[in-house]
Amino acid sequence: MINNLSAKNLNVWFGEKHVLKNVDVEFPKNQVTALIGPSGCGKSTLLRSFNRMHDLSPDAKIEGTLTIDDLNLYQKDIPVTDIRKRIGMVFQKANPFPKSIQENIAYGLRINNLSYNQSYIQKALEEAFLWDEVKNDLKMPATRLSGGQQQRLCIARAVALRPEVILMDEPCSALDPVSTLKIEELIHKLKEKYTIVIVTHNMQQAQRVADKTIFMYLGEVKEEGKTYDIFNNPVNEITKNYISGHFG
Amino acid sequence: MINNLSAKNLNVWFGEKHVLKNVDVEFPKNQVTALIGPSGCGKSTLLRSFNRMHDLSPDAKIEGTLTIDDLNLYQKDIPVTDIRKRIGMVFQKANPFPKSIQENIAYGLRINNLSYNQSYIQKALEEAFLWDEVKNDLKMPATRLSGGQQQRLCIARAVALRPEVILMDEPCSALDPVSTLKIEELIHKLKEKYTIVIVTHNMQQAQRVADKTIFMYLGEVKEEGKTYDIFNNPVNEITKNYISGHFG
Amino acid sequence: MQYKKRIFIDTVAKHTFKLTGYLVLALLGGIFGMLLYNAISFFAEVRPIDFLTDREWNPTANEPIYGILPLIISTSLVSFGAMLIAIPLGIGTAAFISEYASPRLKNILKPLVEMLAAIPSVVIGFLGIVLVGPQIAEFANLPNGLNALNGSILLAIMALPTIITISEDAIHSIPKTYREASYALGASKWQTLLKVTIPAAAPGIIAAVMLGLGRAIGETMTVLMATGNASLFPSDFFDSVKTITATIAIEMGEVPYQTTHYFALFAIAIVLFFMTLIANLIGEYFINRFRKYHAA
Amino acid sequence: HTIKMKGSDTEVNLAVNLAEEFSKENSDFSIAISGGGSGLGITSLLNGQADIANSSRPLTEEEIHLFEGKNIKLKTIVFAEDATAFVVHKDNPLDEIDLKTLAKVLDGNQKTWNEITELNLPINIYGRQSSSGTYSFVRKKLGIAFSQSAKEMTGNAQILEGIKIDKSGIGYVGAGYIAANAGANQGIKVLKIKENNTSESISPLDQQAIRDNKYFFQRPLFQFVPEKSWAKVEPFINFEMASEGRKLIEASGYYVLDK
Amino acid sequence: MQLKFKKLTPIVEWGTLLLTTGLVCFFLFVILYDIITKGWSVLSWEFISKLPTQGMTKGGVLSPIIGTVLLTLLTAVFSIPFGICCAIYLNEYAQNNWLTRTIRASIRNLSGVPSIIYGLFGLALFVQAMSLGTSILSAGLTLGLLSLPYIITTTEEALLRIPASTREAALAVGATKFESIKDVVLPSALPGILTGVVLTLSRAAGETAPILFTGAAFYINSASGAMNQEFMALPYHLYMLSTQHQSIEEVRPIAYGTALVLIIVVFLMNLTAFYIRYKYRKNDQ
Ligand SMILES: Nc1ncnc2c1ncn2[C@@H]1O[C@H](COP(=O)(O)OP(=O)(O)OP(=O)(O)O)[C@@H](O)[C@H]1O
Ligand SMILES: Nc1ncnc2c1ncn2[C@@H]1O[C@H](COP(=O)(O)OP(=O)(O)OP(=O)(O)O)[C@@H](O)[C@H]1O
Ligand SMILES: [Mg+2]
Ligand SMILES: [Mg+2]
Ligand SMILES: O=P([O-])([O-])[O-]
Repeated sequence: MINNLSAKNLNVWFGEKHVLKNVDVEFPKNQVTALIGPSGCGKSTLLRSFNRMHDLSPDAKIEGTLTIDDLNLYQKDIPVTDIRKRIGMVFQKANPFPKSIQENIAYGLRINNLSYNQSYIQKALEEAFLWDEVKNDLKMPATRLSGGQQQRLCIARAVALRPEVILMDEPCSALDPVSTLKIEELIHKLKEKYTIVIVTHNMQQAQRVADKTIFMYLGEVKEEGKTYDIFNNPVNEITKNYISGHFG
Repeated sequence: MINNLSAKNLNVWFGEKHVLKNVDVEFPKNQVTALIGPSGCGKSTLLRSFNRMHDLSPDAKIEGTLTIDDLNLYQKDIPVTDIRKRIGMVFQKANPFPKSIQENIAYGLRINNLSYNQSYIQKALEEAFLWDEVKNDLKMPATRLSGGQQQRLCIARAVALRPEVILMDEPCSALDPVSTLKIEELIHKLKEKYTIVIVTHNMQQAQRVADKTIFMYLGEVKEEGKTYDIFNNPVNEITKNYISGHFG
Repeated sequence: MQYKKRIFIDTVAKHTFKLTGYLVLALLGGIFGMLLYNAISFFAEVRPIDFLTDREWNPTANEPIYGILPLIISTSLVSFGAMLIAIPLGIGTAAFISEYASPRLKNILKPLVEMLAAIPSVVIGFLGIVLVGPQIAEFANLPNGLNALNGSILLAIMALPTIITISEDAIHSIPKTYREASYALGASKWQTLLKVTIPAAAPGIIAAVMLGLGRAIGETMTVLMATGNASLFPSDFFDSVKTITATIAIEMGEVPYQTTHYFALFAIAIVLFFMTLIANLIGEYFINRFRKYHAA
Repeated sequence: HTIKMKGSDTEVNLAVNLAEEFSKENSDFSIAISGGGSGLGITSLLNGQADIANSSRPLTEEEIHLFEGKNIKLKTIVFAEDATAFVVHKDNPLDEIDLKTLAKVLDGNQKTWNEITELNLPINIYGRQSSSGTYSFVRKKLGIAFSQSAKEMTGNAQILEGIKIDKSGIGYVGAGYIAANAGANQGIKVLKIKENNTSESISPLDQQAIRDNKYFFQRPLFQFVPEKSWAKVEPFINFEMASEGRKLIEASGYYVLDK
Repeated sequence: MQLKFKKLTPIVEWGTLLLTTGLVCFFLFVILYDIITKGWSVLSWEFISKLPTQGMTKGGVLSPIIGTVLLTLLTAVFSIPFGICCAIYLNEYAQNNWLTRTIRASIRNLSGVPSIIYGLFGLALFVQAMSLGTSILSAGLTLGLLSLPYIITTTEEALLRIPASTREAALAVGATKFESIKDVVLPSALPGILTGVVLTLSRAAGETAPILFTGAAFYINSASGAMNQEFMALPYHLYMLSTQHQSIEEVRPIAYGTALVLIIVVFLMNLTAFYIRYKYRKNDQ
C-alpha cells in the first residue's frame, strides 16, 4: 500500500474554535477512502485542508504536516495553484460555471496554460460518463443540465486537469438515487487512475464505494480501517453507535 | 359540556386551492383543545378563520357557519374588531409591538376604549406569569425581552382584553424547553377562565396540555376526541401513523 | 357608537390613502403627458423628419432651425466618454471592495463612495471650471478646458457611485461555490475574478453601467458649466459641446411661453426622457434577470 | 413691495448695486434680480414673471407685436449708456480692428489669426447665448450671423475668464465689465474699433468719445416696465435717475448721457 | 524567470484594482481638499450670518442659506405626506395585480428622470398653469415632485421589512386596519422611512436644475421668506458666482465658501441618515 496523500498531526482552528485535533490520516493511492462522521465533526475541514481551500478564510489557522508524495503541501515556495491542480475537488452542490458545457471543461485547462483540443474535452467527458448525453449540446449552458449531469460535469472538469487526487465532499447528497448510482459507478472506474477521498453521510454509499473508511468525531479521527472492518467490527463504541444510526 | 366556539361545514379556499373541506369542529368552554396534523393540513387556516384574520387576504373565500355562543362570527353587522377582542390570538413567533412592555398591554385596551390603570396592566402580566420578571422594567422596549418572555407578554396582551377564547398557533415552536414548560403551565392556569385552542406539532405537548385533540389531514378533520383516546386508541389509520411519528 | 367612529376613521383613512396614491400617480403621469402634449404641439409646426435630420440647432436665427442631431451627438459623446472612464474604475473598485478589501477597509470605502454620491452636481461643475478645466487646458496645451473631455471626467465622477454600489452588490452576491470551483481547478484569485466572478455577475454589472449611463445622460449642471456649450457638431473630445440638458437649461428662461421655440425645448426634453428611460429600463431588465438567476 | 427684475446680464451687476443702495433707504422693498440675458427679461415680461426687464437692446418688431397681442403696455426707460468692448488676450499683437475684419472673424469666414496679425493660431470666438442683448446688438450692427463654432457663454464674466487664458480668443462684453474693475482684468486687451480703414480708431473706454457718440458699438441700456407694475417700481426708477443713482452707474463703469 | 514573473503577477493584478479604487478615492479627496482648503479661510460666523453686500463681492451667504433651508422645508412639506401616504396605499391597501406592478415600475423609473425635466414640468404646471409665478413656492413644489418617487420607494422598502406578524398582532387585539398602520406599522418602519426622507431631502437641497426657471434669483436684497417671492439658494448662488458674476475672480473665494457651506449642509444631512440607520440596526440586535 503506497501512501500518496497524508496528514500528520494536523490541527485546524477557525478563530478560537479548535476544529481539527491532532489528525493523522493517510489516503492510499488508487483507492477510495470514505470520511464519515456526524455533522460538524470536521470532515469538510479536513478535506479542504488538502487543497488549501482554507487559504481563503483569513481566520483559519493550520498546523501540522500535509504531504503528497513527500511534497509538503504548505511549503512556502510552491504555488498554491499547482497544488490545487494536482488535487482536484468536487463539491456537495454541483457548481458548474455559468458557461457552456465545453467552456466548463476548457476553463481549468486554459487558466493552467495547458494546451487542449476538442478530443481532450471529449475524453474528460467520457471519463465522467457524460459524453454520450451531451455530445450534441457542447455549447449549451451547463446550468441547463440536470443535477446529476451537472455533478458529473464537475467531475469531468476536475478530471480534465489530470489530477492525482480527487476530493469529493458529499457529491451525491443533492442527487436522486439514479444519479447517485451513476456517480458511484463512476467513482469505481476513476479509482483505477486516481486517488479518491469522499465525504459521505450515507453509510450504504460508504460501504458501496470505499476501500477504506475513516470515522471522525468532534474533530478527531476515532477509528479507521478497511471499510468492511469498520462497518462490521467497529472497535470504538462511538463508531458503533454512529454506523447503527443512533445519532448524527 | 357547553360549546362555546364552533364551526359548521366550514370550507375555505385560497384562490383555486381548497384548503379546508367541510370542517365541523367544536371547542368546549374552559378546556384546552389541541389541533394536530401534518404541515400544510390547514390548522392555521382553521384557527385564523375564527378571529377573521382571513379578512385581510383578498383571495380567501370562506363558507360555512362559525359561531361563538350562537353568535355568527361572520354576521354583517357585528364589527370584526369586537370579534377579535372576544377571540384573542397568540402567534407562532412572538410579536410584541415595538413599544414598551407596559404599552404593549395598554395598547389593546386603549384602542378598544376600555378604561384601565396600572393595576390592570399588573394583573394581565401576573396572569401570564411575567410580572415578577418585568415589574421593574415596565418602560423597557419589549423587544429586549427573551423569546420566552416575549411570548408570555403576547399572552398577557391577549389576556388583558378579557377575551373568551384564546387561539394559539404553535406558541412554543420557537422557544427553548424551559420557556416551553413555563408556557404550558400558564395554559393550564388560563383554562380556568378561558377557552383555549392550540395548534402544535409536538405530540408530547398536546398530551401534556390538551383536554381534547383534533387531528386534521389534507384540509379535513380526520378524528377528534379526548386527548387520551386519540393518542392511545386512535380509530383512524392515518391518525395512528401520524401520532407514531411515521410522517409529518 | 365609539366603534362607528373608529370604523369611520378607518374608512376615511383608506380612501385618503387611495386618493393620495392616485393623485401622486396623476401628477407623475402628468409629467409625461405634459411633455408629450407640448412636444406634439411642436411637431404640429416643425416636421419630425427635419427635427431628426437637420444638422443645426439654431432656434433664434431668422430662419429658425431645429435640428436635434448635434445635441444628441454631444450628449452621446460626453456620456460615452464618461462611461469610458467610469466603467473600468467603477468595476475595478467594486471588485476591490467586494473581493480584496478587509472588512475594516470595506467599512471605510463604502461610506466614501456614498460621500461621493452626496456631492451636489453644481459643486462638481464648479470644480470643472476652476480645477479640471484649467488642468486639461494645460495638459493638452489647449486655450481652455471647457470641452467634452471636461464634461466626461465630471460625469464619470457623478456616475461612479451608482456603478460601484450596484456592481459591488452584484459581485458580492455571486455564490461562493463558483469561486471555490474555480480555485479548486488551480485558478488564482485574479483569474477567478476575471473569468468566473465578473462574468457571472455580468447582468448586475450591465445594470449598474446602464443606470450610471442614465445618470450621466440626464445630468445638467456639470455639463452646463463645464463643456463650453458650442452648438456645432463636435469632432473630438477637445471640442466644446452643448448637450440636450444644457440646451434646455440655457434656453428655457428666454423663450416666450407657447411659441415654437418653447415647444421645441419640450420636444428635446422628451427625447432626453426616452434616452434615460431606455437606459434605466435596460438596467432594470438586467437587475431583474440577475435577481431571478441567483434566486434560483 | 416685491419687485422682480430680470434680463440683461450686462446690467445685472449694476442693478444689484442699485438695489443694494436703494434698500438701505427703503427697507420695505424686496427686490429680486436675475440675469440671463435681455431676451430673458423681455420674455419674462411677456410671461408675466417680471416687473422690470433690463435690456441692452431695444424691442424687436416681433416682440412689440407680442406685447400688443397680449395687451401689455410698456414704459421704456433709458437709464445708462454702454459700449460693447471687443477683447482679446493680452499677448495678442492686435490693438485695433476695423469693422470688415471684425465681421469676418465673428461670422467664421476668417479662421486663423495670421491673416490679420502675426499670430499663428486659430480664432476662438467667445460669444453669448442667443438670449443676450449684446449678442443680437453685435449681430445687427455688423449685419452677420455668428459662426457656429462660437462658444455660448452664459455671461459676460465667463467670456473674460475664457479670454484671459486663451491666447487665440476674441469676445465681446459690456464696458462695465472692464472698467469697473480694471485691476482684475489684466490678462485681456480691449480692441480699438475703426469703422473703416481710414477712420480714427476709438476705444470703448474713452469717455469723451462715448459722450460724443463716436464709438461704433455704443448703445443705450433700457428698462421696460409694464404699466401695471409701474406704481410699485416708480420709487426705484426715480432713485436710479437721481444723482445718487447716476453716481453708482458711473462707478460701475457705464456712462450717463445727458439728453 | 518564470517563477519570478509568477510572483510578480499577483502584485500587478492586485495593484490594478488598488489603483482603480485609489483613483476613485483620489477624486473624492481632490474634491474635498480643494473645496475645504480654499473655502475654509472664508468660512466664519460673519460669512453665514450676513447678507451679501457690495454687489455680492463682500458679506456672507445668509440669504442663500435661508433660501435653501426654506426650499428644503417646502420640499419636505410637499413630498413627505404624499410620498408616505402613496407608499402606504401601494404596500398596505393596493392589491398585487398588474396595475400595481405597473405603477411601481413607473415610480421606480421616474426616479431616473433627469431633474431638468422636473424643472420643465414645474415651469409649465406651477409657474404657468397654476399662476404661482417664479417663486419659492413653485420651486418647492417642483422639488417636492422630484423627491416623491424616492420617498415612495424608500418608504415602501421600509414597510416591506415589517413582517406580517407585526400587523396581525395589532389586528388580533381588535385594532382596525388604520389603527394597526398608525400605531404599529409606521412606528416600526419609522427609522427606515426617516433615513430615506433625510437622504432624499439632502439630494433636493443640492439640486440646481429644477430651480433654474422656477424661482431662483441672482440676487435679492432681503430674505423675507415670502412664498410668492423669488429666492437665493446655495447651489444656484454657486452657479451664479462661478459663471455670471461681474468679477468672477474677485468672488472666487466666496464661491469656494458657498461650495463648502453647501457640502457641509448636504453631508450633515447624510450623517443624520447614517446615524438613524446605525442606531436602528443597533436597536434591532
Ligand atoms: N469558515 C469557517 N469559519 C468558522 N468556523 C467554521 C468554518 N468552516 C467550518 N467551521 C466550523 O468547523 C466545524 C467543522 O465544520 P465542517 O464543515 O468541517 O464539518 P463537517 O463534518 O463537514 O459537517 P457536515 O457534515 O455538516 O458538512 C463546524 O463546527 C463548523 O461550524
Ligand atoms: N394566504 C394564503 N394564500 C394562499 N395559500 C395559503 C395561504 N395561507 C395558507 N395557504 C395554503 O393553505 C394550506 C394550509 O395552510 P396552513 O397554514 O393552514 O397549514 P398548517 O397546517 O398551519 O401548516 P403548518 O404546520 O406548516 O403551519 C397550505 O397548503 C398553504 O400553502
Ligand atoms: Mg461538510
Ligand atoms: Mg401553521
Ligand atoms: O446680457 P445681455 O446684456 O447681453 O442681454
